[in-house]
Amino acid sequence: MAHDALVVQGLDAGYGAVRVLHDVSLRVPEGQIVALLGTNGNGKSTLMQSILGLVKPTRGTVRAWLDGREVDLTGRAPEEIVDLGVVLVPEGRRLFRDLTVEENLVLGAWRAAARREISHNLRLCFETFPRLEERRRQRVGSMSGGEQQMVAIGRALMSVPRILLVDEPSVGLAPIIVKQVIETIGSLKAKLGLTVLMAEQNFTQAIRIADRGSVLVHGSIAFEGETAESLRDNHLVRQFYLGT
Amino acid sequence: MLDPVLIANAVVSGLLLGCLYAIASMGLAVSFGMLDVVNIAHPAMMVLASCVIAALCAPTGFDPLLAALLIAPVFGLLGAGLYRLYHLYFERRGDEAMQGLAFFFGLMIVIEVSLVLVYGADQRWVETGYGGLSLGLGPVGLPLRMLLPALMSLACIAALLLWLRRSFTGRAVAAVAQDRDALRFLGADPIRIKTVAFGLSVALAAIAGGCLIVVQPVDAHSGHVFIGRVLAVVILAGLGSLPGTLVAALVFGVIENVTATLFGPAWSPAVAFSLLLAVLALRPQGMFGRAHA
Amino acid sequence: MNAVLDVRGLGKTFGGFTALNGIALTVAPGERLGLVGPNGSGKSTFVNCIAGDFPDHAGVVLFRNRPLAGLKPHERARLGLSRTFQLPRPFRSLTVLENVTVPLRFSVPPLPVADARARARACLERVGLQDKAHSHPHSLTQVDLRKLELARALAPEPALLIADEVMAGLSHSEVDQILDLLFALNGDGTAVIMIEHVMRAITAFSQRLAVFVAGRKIVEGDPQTVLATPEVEAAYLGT
Amino acid sequence: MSRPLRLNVGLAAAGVALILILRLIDNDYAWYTGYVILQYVLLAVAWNILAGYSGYVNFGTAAFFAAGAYTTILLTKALNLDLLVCVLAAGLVSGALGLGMGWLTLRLRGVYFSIATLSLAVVLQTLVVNWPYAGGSSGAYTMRPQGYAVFGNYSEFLFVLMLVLALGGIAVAAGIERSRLGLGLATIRDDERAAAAAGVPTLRLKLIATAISGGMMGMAGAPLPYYASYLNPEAAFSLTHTINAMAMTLIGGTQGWVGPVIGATLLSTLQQGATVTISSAGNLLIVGGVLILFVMLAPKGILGLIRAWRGRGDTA
Amino acid sequence: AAGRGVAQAPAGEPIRIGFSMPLSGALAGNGRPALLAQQVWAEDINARGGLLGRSVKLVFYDDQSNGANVPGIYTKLLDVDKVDLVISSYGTALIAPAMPVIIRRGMAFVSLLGSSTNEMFKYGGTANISPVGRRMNVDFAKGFFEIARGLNPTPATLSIAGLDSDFSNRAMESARWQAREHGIRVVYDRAYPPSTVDFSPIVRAIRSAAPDLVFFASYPPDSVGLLKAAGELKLTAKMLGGGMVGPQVTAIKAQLGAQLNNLVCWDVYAPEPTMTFPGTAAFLDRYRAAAEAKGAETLGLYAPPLAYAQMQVLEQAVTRAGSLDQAAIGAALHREAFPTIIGELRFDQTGEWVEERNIYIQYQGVTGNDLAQFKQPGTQVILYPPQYRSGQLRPGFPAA
Ligand SMILES: Nc1ncnc2c1ncn2[C@@H]1O[C@H](COP(=O)(O)OP(=O)(O)OP(=O)(O)O)[C@@H](O)[C@H]1O
Ligand SMILES: Nc1ncnc2c1ncn2[C@@H]1O[C@H](COP(=O)(O)OP(=O)(O)OP(=O)(O)O)[C@@H](O)[C@H]1O
Ligand SMILES: [Mg+2]
Ligand SMILES: [Mg+2]
Repeated sequence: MAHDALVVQGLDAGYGAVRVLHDVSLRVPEGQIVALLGTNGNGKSTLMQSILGLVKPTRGTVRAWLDGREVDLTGRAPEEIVDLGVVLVPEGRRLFRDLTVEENLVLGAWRAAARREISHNLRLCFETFPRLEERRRQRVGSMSGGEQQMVAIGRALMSVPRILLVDEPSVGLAPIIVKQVIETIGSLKAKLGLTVLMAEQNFTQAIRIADRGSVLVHGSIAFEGETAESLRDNHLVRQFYLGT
Repeated sequence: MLDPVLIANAVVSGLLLGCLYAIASMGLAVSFGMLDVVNIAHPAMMVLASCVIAALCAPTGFDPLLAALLIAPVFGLLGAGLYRLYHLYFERRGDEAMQGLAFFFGLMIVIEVSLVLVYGADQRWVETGYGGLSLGLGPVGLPLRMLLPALMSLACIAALLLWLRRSFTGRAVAAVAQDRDALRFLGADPIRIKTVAFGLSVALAAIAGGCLIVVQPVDAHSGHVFIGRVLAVVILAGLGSLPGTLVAALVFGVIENVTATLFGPAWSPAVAFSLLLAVLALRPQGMFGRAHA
Repeated sequence: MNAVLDVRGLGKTFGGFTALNGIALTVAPGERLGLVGPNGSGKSTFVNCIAGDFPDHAGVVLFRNRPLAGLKPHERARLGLSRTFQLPRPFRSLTVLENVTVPLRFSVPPLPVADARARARACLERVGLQDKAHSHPHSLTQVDLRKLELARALAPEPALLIADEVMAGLSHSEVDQILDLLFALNGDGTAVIMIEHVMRAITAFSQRLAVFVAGRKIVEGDPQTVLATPEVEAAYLGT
Repeated sequence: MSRPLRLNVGLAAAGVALILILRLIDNDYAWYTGYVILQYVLLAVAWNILAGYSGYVNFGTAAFFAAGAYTTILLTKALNLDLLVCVLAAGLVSGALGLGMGWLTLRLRGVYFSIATLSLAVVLQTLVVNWPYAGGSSGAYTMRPQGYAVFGNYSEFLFVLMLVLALGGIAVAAGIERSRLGLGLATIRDDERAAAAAGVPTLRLKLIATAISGGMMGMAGAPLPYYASYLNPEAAFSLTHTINAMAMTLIGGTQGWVGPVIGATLLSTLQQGATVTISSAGNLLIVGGVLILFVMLAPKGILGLIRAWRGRGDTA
Repeated sequence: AAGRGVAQAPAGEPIRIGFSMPLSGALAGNGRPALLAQQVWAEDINARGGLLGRSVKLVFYDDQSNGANVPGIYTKLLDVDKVDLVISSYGTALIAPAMPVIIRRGMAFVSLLGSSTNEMFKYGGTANISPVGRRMNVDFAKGFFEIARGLNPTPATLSIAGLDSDFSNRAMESARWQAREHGIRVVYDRAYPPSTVDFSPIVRAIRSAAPDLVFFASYPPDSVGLLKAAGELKLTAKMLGGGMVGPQVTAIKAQLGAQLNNLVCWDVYAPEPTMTFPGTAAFLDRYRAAAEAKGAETLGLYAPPLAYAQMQVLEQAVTRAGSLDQAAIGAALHREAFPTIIGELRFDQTGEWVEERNIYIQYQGVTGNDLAQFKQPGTQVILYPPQYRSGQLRPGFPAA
């Protein structure tokens, strides 16, 4: 069995008086894709942000194994965590609307480790999303939703992530693009040996590439599926995602 | 009766004047145009720098342009501190739009009155070796008093542009105003970036102050003349476009001086600001601004 | 002809880029039309043109047989043309209830305050937001914001509602909720154009389906047939 | 009594009470100071109609104010009209100016609009400076009569006139807040595009707001030539008017008419007080300092402070 | 009664003299030195035994160079502070707004450097300390043209450029009037706005018009700008100068130094032997000592002597009236002559000087930026009016 790349243990987190996560524990084995499932408002994004240090957990730990070294991420600043190679594709894309596609992508390479390989990674991005190369000088704000999602993923790739967190990459995308995006994430895993934690509503698509999955209900992990099949058979998943 | 030599001279002196406007506007183009911090006290800071430089150089005979380069880092640090304050009290609370504006208005008043209290109401000036000298390009005259600050201005602007284009921090400055927190996803600290950029903009005010004191003597209120002009230049250019700011400043200077030559100086401000109104009416995003959907 | 919306030769370019090209589309009164297409195919641009955000588009838009050329967005809204925004845009300083009264207070003739409030309350009940009537939008969840967006759009009882991706990111049951709502609205006689990437909703809702690809309408017709077309599969669904 | 009626009766009563109190003091200084404070109340309330209600920050307050003052100068000079007529005319002129400026610049958002209004002030000032009949740069004198109608003292008349204008301005602002116009302006402030999509005629409402706001500022400026006897463009177009109107409103709070009234009363009283107690340039320092402290420590103005304090009282 | 020769400590409540002064804002550059001179006067008079046997106290507020503050300040002075006497602030824009208040109370009012402020009010109780006299639009530039007449050959053409402000406009008007009188053709005539930064277009246009005479009417910041541009663009003329306000002021003298040479400029006072009156030297010494400590306007040749004279006129009028009765003081203002440190002054019914006394001086032999030279005679040679004349015109500008 693969070594764990990311381990969340007993995490409590929230916003001010509102507690959103209760005692969440989660493991992401190295080189695998873990799908984080759960309907709206159950805390998926909060969990992602806690891992990245954007939300300060009140209890619990987040640890990562990066290049064979164990690092405690708990309490570190987001800048530091990103610099270690844990990168998030945020919900709602969060692009720089007035910058061009290329400017957005280059900014992705802020990490010290990524700055050396800008041109190489840019090529990789354009290979993955040829549309972006056509539009490299377009202002991102004027692009369609799907195009913007491509930029968001591309920008994360520019920072050469070791562990990639992806928050709902398929929202608002055409089915064909959803497929493409999901496949791209799958292929990135294969190509770069990425470890991926992905929150995704589109269960049918997500499960195609996921190695395992966890279901978050009301801020707690309600079910952990070690395999894709076990997820498909879970009653929670059936209830929420498959309408049965 | 249009004398071509007179017009040529008006254009050239307008360009030199435009360079002064450019360096005076450039800091604001960074703070206002890129960081969304409407630092209305920018011209007052410029005059503050002029006064400090005058106090340093008048007794020692040190060159004011060099002195400006020396005090620019100090101003930069002060600016950085000021931004921290601004961030703490306005930005973080999301009150920056109007409250922040009032804050800088207050700061402007405080700077001006402090100058009067410390330096008195007299004019401040600096004697430079090149004060009265002039280069001649055929029939066109280039007074060194205008030319050297203009060159200094262009050099600083070029350095600034290069920094914004080439360095990572520079690139992030362009991004930070649009989505501050998104930078954090990339591992950059937006507050640090804004602090650096705002500090830089205040350092530019110091450089502009050095240029100004070479061009003309100043008193505590000399900044007022520049408030309207620098804002006009930044808007004329389109927020956030630094090359545009340079062009707009040059256009502004040339229009002022050509109007002064052809119709009399009384009409220069009206013509220049009417141009701004016209540009805004026809192209609301400014000459070089990006249209927003 | 008594189409509620009749679009002919609609075109729009941004700089050199053609976002819409020769679109022709009609919607009959009370009809439910689905509109799909890959990202960037021009669907939102189409909505913006009809709503009056881009006065410089090419072609003709007739709304209840009346040409819309030259009319401002608010004038179009007052004629009975409602749209939602792809990203919800509530009035942040107003309460949820006040948000919904706005289109009623600004219809012609305007509803008096009391009537407007009563009607707005009824609308909120309809979308299930009655408990949040006096909250401010910042305390609403994404789903609730979508519902508010819908409530505000349907309050003036429009002849045509254009819903631009109101279900993006919603869960299965929430999609069902909104679908019920749209069906009920449609039952009252409002024609609906639904723009959506959630295929389940599109197939359940649309009587007719049009597909945009790269600014052109490539097919139009019965949903099952349209979705089975090879071009649509290739350009939109993927296989 | 309905709420608006109650407010208006309250305002009138407050006005009468103020006049009576000042009569008791019977001191020219009180009339003068009162006039200045009320002038700023009117300016701040007017400024807030655009800024607070619809989110458009006007940097051209001085232009509207000066337009009103110069209307009086011109009408007095050309037709020797009564000041009351001049005030009405000034309202119309500045209102029309507001309409024109709105038409030219209201398609601009945010700071673009602000800078455009600033430019308007520069252009207008240049016109006045180059208009010899209006006194040009030399300025113009206005002879003030000894008394007016029932007022034996012209200063008292000016005070009462400004009081009526200020109270009227407050009544108008309060009326707007409750009206459909107020609702529409709020939607514009929040999201202009969504407002239009909900049927709000955004441009028209903004034009109405600029016209009303500009007109009120013009009326605030109309009696100035009589107050000061001598007016030159520099004084009339002074940046002080712009800064004050804005600072006072922000100190008070922008959410309604009460904020500007409180802010203007407080800050201009402080300014007047500082001017005649501190005999040095330091008085301005205090004003600047107070402004900075207030916006830093009371971001929602005094109203916000009061609300926060009350809120705490409620929960406790 | 005051003891013979020996001053007695003044007794009783002090006499309070109220006024506003621009201590901040655009006019502070002259307001602050004027205040200093007035304070010197107050010390002097108190040392001499006071006014009417009472000591004198100055009550003043900063009007921030803003006319709108003035009516309030003067009503406060009169109604709340209950001052016994009032004098004016500095300049027309700050004097005029006080007039209605003054007139209503019937106060005697000695004002400082107004220009025809009383023309409209026609108030009887005022005197104005301003050498320009009643007909500034005519007389102001007379001296300049009288001097120019002595040039050989007589000048034929003139350029006029000036700031668009009340004082400068009147100065330019007078230059036009005088040019007509002297048969001199005006070849360039323009006003520039206060916000002007670059003066080279103006100077260049003048240069291309190549006039014999150049008449500037400017304020301190632009005086420097114009002269610097003239130097850089090598503007030459048979005579250059005019109604420039600025070179009178210490900071600008120091700044321009030798560039001032041969400039023929309007002035109010110059330390020439022909203009030494009783008390002048003593005042300048006392003032300079005080100003040195504050590091501002250390020469004190412009506003300070006038401000001191303003107080002297008030003092003498009160003494002559023998009481604080305002009508009596007001009447005394027009009756007799007032010996002051700037000479003998006489006021007509409107309060203006019976005889204008616009002085024109020429800077000669200025070297470097040392200020001491400006305290010496011979640097600012008086060329006009004839009764104060102290030297010969050196033709041509710039100095060879
Ligand atoms: N900034 C915030 N302040 C206060 N509460 C918040 C904030 N962000 C989220 N919440 C609340 O936290 C809870 C969890 O939100 P979160 O965004 O993590 O859910 P999610 O599972 O990602 O949902 P979705 O599928 O809608 O993205 C919700 O109830 C939400 O209202
Ligand atoms: N203001 C604009 N300037 C330039 N290009 C624009 C502008 N608005 C839209 N576009 C371009 O027009 C195309 C159509 O965009 P539109 O938003 O209509 O797509 P869409 O079909 O709604 O996509 P999605 O399903 O992702 O929302 C896109 O390629 C987009 O980049
Ligand atoms: Mg989420
Ligand atoms: Mg869209």
